[in-house]
Amino acid sequence: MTNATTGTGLKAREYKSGIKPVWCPGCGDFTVLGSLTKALSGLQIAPENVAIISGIGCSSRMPTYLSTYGFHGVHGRALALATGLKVARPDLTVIATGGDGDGFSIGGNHFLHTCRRNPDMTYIVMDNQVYGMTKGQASPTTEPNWEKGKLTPSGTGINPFQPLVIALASGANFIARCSSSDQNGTARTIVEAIRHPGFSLVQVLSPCVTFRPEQRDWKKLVQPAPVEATSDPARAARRLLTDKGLFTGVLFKGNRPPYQPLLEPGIDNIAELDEEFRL
Amino acid sequence: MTNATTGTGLKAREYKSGIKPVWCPGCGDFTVLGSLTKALSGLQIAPENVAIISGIGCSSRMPTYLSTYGFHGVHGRALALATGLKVARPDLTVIATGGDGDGFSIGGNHFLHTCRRNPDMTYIVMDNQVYGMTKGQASPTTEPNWEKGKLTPSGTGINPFQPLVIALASGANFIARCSSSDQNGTARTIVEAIRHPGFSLVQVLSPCVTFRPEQRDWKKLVQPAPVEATSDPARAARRLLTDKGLFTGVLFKGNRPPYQPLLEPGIDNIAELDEEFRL
Amino acid sequence: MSRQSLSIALSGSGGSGVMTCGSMLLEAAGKAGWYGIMTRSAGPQIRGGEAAALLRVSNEPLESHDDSFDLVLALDPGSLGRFVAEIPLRDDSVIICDMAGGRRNATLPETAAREIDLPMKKMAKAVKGGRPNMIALGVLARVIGLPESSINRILDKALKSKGPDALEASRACVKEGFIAAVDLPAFTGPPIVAVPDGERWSITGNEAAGLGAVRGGVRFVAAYPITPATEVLEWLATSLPKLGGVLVQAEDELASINQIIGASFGGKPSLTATSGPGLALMTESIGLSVCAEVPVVVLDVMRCGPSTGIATKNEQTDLNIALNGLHGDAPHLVLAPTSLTDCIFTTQWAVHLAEAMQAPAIVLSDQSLGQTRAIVNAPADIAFLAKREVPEPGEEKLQGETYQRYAIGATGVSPMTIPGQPGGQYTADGLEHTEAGAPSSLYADHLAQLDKRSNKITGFNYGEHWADIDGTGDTMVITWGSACGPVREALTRLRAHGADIKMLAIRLLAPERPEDMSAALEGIKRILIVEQSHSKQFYRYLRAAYDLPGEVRVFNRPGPLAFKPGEIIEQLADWCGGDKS
Amino acid sequence: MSRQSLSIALSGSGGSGVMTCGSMLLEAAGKAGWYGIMTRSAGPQIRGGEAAALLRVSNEPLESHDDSFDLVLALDPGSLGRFVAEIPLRDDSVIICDMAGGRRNATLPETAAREIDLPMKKMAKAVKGGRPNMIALGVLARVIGLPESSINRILDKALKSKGPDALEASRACVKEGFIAAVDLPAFTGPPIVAVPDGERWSITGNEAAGLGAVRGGVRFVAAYPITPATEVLEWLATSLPKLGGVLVQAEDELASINQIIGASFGGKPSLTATSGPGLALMTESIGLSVCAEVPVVVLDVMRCGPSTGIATKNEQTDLNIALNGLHGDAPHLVLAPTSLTDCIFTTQWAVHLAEAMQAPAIVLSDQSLGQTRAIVNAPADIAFLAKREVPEPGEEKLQGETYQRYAIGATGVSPMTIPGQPGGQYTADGLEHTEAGAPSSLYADHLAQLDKRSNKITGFNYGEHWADIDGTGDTMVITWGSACGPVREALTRLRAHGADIKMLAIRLLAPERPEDMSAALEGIKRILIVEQSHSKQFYRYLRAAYDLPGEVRVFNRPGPLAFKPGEIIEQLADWCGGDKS
Ligand SMILES: Cc1ncc(C[n+]2csc(CCOP(=O)(O)OP(=O)(O)O)c2C)c(N)n1
Ligand SMILES: Cc1ncc(C[n+]2csc(CCOP(=O)(O)OP(=O)(O)O)c2C)c(N)n1
Ligand code: SF4
Ligand code: SF4
Ligand SMILES: [Mg+2]
Ligand SMILES: [Mg+2]
Repeated sequence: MTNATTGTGLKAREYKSGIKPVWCPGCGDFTVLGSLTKALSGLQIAPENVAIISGIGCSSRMPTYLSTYGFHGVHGRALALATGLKVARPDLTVIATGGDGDGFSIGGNHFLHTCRRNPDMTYIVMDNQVYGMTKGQASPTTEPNWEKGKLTPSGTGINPFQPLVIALASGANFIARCSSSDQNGTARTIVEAIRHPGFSLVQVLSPCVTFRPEQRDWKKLVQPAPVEATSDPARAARRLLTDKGLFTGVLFKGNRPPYQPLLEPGIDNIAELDEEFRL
Repeated sequence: MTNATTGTGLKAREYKSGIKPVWCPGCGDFTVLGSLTKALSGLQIAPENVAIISGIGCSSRMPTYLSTYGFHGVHGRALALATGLKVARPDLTVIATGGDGDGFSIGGNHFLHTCRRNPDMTYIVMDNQVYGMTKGQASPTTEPNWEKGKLTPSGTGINPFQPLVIALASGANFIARCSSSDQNGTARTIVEAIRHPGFSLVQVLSPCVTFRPEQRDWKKLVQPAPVEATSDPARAARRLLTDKGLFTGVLFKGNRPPYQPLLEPGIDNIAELDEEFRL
Repeated sequence: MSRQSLSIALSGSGGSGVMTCGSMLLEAAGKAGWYGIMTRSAGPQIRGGEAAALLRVSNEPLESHDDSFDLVLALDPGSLGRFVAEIPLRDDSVIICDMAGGRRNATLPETAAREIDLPMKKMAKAVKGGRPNMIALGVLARVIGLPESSINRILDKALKSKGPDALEASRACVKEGFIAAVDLPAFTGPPIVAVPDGERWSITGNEAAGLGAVRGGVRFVAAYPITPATEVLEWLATSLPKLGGVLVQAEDELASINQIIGASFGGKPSLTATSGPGLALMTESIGLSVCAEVPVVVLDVMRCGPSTGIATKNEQTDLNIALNGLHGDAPHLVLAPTSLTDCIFTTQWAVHLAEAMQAPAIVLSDQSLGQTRAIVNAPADIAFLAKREVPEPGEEKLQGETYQRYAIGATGVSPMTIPGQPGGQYTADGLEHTEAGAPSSLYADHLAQLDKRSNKITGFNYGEHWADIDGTGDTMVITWGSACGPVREALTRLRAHGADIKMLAIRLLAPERPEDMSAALEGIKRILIVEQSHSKQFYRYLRAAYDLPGEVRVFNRPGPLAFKPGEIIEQLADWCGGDKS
Repeated sequence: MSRQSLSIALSGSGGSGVMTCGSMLLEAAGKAGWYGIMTRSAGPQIRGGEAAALLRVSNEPLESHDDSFDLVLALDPGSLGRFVAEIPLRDDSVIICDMAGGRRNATLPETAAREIDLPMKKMAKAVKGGRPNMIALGVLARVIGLPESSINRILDKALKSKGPDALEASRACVKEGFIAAVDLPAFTGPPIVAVPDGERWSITGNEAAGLGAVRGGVRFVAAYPITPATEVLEWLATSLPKLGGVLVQAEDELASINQIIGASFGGKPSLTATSGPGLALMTESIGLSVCAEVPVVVLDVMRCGPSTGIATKNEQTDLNIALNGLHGDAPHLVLAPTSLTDCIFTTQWAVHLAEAMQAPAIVLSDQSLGQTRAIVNAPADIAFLAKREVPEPGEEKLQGETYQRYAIGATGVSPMTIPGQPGGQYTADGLEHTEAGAPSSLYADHLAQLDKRSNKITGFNYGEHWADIDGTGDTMVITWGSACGPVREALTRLRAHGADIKMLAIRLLAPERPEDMSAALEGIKRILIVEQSHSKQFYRYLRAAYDLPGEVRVFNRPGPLAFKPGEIIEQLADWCGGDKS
């Protein structure tokens, strides 16, 4: 990995670990892996300065397949792990990856509060509207009338979770939607997301060919958003509340300053702390 | 409690348990307790058919002070407790009560998903923008520059959580804001909330006189919302995104059907289940 | 050569349909009158990796795989490699492999096992719409001596939805397989005695646990999916509505445990199912159910830990957290099924106990019990039903100022009102409280309620069910959960050779049963403890809870490698004079 | 009458300022050269309920309250009632009470204790801006023999911000108090020996734990507030930034534990502090830190359980969950401070151990240690520092295809790279893995990593610090945490009367130290185990871990009632020939 250790002239494939993914043949996550490595190579960040953080799920296997630092944590806590890392190590490029279940079901609270906190990191969610890893249950983004969910045989009957709207309402600073069917477009968006200060959410429609084979059609249904990204939350909200979830591209670019407590000592000798206790 | 067992002619005070609240003199929660008992008496629901469910916090002590059924659970889980109860016992009037920390910090994920699920219950949040019970830390609704928070001495520096916007974006069916300074108005709103089908959120600005004494001024700052409640999420969103958090009244009334799986047996003998296993 | 049971391993690459073939073979064996078990093993791939079906059939009920396999069939030469550790062979074992498309993966251990190349892919091509796994089905049926008729009955049932052509193709393949198998070495399996339809069941431990739950009275379930517990939930999701019950898929385990506590507070017997990581998230709220005295059942289908560990494999290492994972002094019930079918009884009993004592019960099943499919005798329905002590309307305790929800009383179990009951209003509380349920920080109230909560559980009459005890002698094997199967088979073999050994399979792990245990240990001089754990969790639990007499030996190892009867026999060899198997 | 230590209880209704009065009295005593402790007790009211300050001063360091109180001062007659259980009196005790505004709450126990009515409210009114609690300060100072000068130094310090009038008023009240006290019975306290400024500290156990953490190297803390751990966090929130560190207030405990794991993965020694309910929420992720081998320290300041229990009161009942609360086989460290000042050392040592072994360490402090304020000798700074084994850039292990993050090695501790180090990239994983960190479901890898994770902890050289052992003889008291204080005082008293008793205060609860323990138990014939738990958690732990010789007696009781030295002596009386106190 000699030249992987210098940030120069790195090809996309050099960001791959070489470990064979467990994904089903045809899974959208393969393409997302490609987009991510392309993006990193596009940015020419040395792999040792990147950390990919995830929870549990098919999509959450991502870190293992990259040659960067990685953390495959527990289910639903990727953003908390990533926040701790970023606050402690502002010098690193921190990217969280995962699925709709990991991020919006069990991980929903960290999603809310990470958007609020707005640390300078990127969150790539491979949304397949299902729990793939556990073999096909409905996820928060699943449509209410999907009757193949193994725990919801007559459909969930409940309002799908709208990740981008919630992200906006909570304070995320960059919001984009991509489709795994467009590997290069997704790569470009990831580059923008990483470059944009603060918390960037990239939702990638990434088909689960095993439990949601109909999602193969997404590539036909998605289309670039008709308008440019806005920085006005109210306008962005109106758009997101009306869009059918199939417009791709950057939808919101805010300008809130990222959360980053500065880490500079105010005293040079820790013994000074003893003073307050002395009688 | 003889006539408490029949739903007729019950006065507000008959909904009180008589246990002395632990609250500080002047705490806004006293008034909310009053509003709640007035509302119940207004609706003339027999106390045995009401269940007040809460988590942990000063505000979460509420159930103990009522003569209804109650559950004082663990921190952050009131809505999960309440959902289980309501789904299992649709015949009961279920009301969750709590604070901004209990509901929006540790309880944030249940808040999101209960709004989505939309069970027919009412959630009263006594928002004082602080953790009272643990003696004065910032909560999700605290303004970023409040420097008295004991764990955030230089302010949280992060975007306040907007409960009503998130509720709307997640699918809550009734959204209102009240001020504890208006006991009768709050009582009337609670009555409406209970009557409205689905999940009703009532945010009550309820001062913590001990750790946020400046909140005593809320009574001067709040004002009735200038417009009628809307049933159009997009319009409601625009309003909520712009309002300063001091407009009171019912702000949104949706018409999504509540979540309530029906509980009617399809078979009369449980032994029929054995059949699928027989060779 | 003839054996009293036959062990067959089937492997193939992803999509080759080995599981279908295995299941059909198992069902056919059942139809024919045999007992059997089948377990699945697969690589990390979600779909499309190598997979193996491990079968064993016999004319005696089975609870364990054998020490070695008689017959291995590989649909693809490359597919055997990853399973060698799980498929021990003997010199007289036979390997049938389709060598077409690759060299046979060389990593098989050195045995004289005979290898036969059978071109099943080629044979399947010859049949319109034919598939190699159906050829294999025919071959195996013939080799182990199953009548073609029994196979066809299964095909009819399985494929009727798929239409006549599919059925035809499969029947044809099976026939081809039968023909091809004629010149293969035949295994005379156990004698075939036909049994009337319906006398045998085909069921997994996870389905059994679900059945036990609803038989016990559970009508509300909230859960979040997790391997290997998901099948319990899938079964309940379709079965509960039939009974007027409901399963709610919750947003996480914190929600599921609290939803069932809420539903139970409302009077509905409630359960959730999960595995280690989910249980860990639930412990805070299980403590709430202890303190507020609201009954719930938490079924933990254990897998390899720590952390995410090996999600699809078996281990018995959630014993620590189940027994001691709650903060504070929090007495509760912990049970474990002692066999696959016992998942019905133990889960049903757990519901009964939880409701009777208004306390949480944790049931520790495991991946091996849960995901094994077995052909068993139709299990009896036991009378245990959820029965919660509820005050009669108008009972004295309801008169007077307030109802004493947490009245101490004689047994520690205080009648519990259900919302809707007039005059019975109270606030259930996780705060320490008075008998009336008012919060209290006084030592006297704390002590009184701690005594109440522990007395009601230690003083309860559990009868004989606390453990399965059989055999005699001064040597005892103590074990639990899925380890019971291989131990039972080992002891059966040893006893057949005259060894005198006692077995104790503990079903009720908490509370402890000091009197019952000392009675069981009466006269014991040597103890072998068997558990699937690296840190000896079960042994350490026994040390803390009981005085173990005489020489104590521990046979423990982590998952996923299952115990084999022969290994247990080795452990006991010097205690009962040489390997008797 | 003269005593070697004096115990004083001060009570008043909400807002009467008893705590201020108590703290000033304690500081003044410290300034004068005495040692002392002060604990607080209050009713359920968040603000405004009755409160009591319990003080004890001596010329010997103190770790426990005495068996009874010498002096009680009640600012309001009604305020004494709720604290009677905590304020045992003797016939020669004195009660000073302002009877104005109410009859003295009748619930005081029957003693001949002398009662004196002192109109402190009235006296305060006479002083412009005067307050009764400052009158009380003067009275008490005079009665226990503190020079007015020492009080005034404290007033100057405490009130300088409040301006000259406030100071004047307080000084005047104190003087009034001194005058009024002249005719009161005086207690000749221990001799007063002045000590140079700075030689004594005034500190709480929670502040001490915070100091130990930063001394150990902790620079990242994420936490969610909870009683009684919040003061640790408050101290760290202001202190960490001075050191270039940071405290993040997280949305919940799931976030705080994962944030510190993330920060530690990034190379920063990290800690969180919580109490039982929070610890319960963290166990799943503590398991991640075990499996991924990322060091973290979790400080649990224990309170009464189960569930929310009694949040403000002391108990030692999170031992079970700390030791056994993780799912799977998850070896980790569990430590407990053996005194208030030891909260510094034990927390600092925990950071060192966690970092050295790349494992989570749980430190069990408790409400009593954490919230007691004491005047102590300035504690030494110990050299223990976070030192994580990191591979040198260019070390072989970094060459070749991939860095072996989880290399087995000799000790089980494998050098851990920090993000940013070229060639050291790996994926930390909660899945079982190979030495290179690739996910694996193979038995061989699982076994190898389980061995690694347990060997690194059991094989470590902990030196003498695993326990505090003192005394000789064949009778031993084994205890831990806040129970150590009263035990030490009891043994000091008994030894003063010639009794020969050994004391073992265990600091390192996990891993177990079999050799060290058998050495300590050498020749022991009688063991008394003392713990604040209803279910005997500590005793059961000792049973599981060690063989306890001879006669074993357990003195256990739940919180919140603290142990008194006299009670320990009673337990030992028949073992050392009658009550020697
Ligand atoms: C605490 C916990 N609960 C449940 C699980 C089981 N589990 C693993 S992945 C997963 C859902 C994954 O869904 P998603 O995040 O959408 O990822 P996908 O597989 O669809 O890519 C669940 C429920 C777990 N590992 N841990
Ligand atoms: C799991 C857990 N974490 C933390 C706590 C401590 N705690 C109790 S109440 C509370 C916050 C209460 O704030 P809020 O909900 O706003 O109620 P308020 O007191 O302001 O009315 C916290 C952090 C707890 N009881 N349980
Ligand atoms: S199950 Fe679905 S999400 Fe998982 S790998 Fe297969 S296709 Fe992808
Ligand atoms: S602390 Fe604040 S919220 Fe709590 S009772 Fe007092 S005033 Fe009310
Ligand atoms: Mg998904
Ligand atoms: Mg609040």
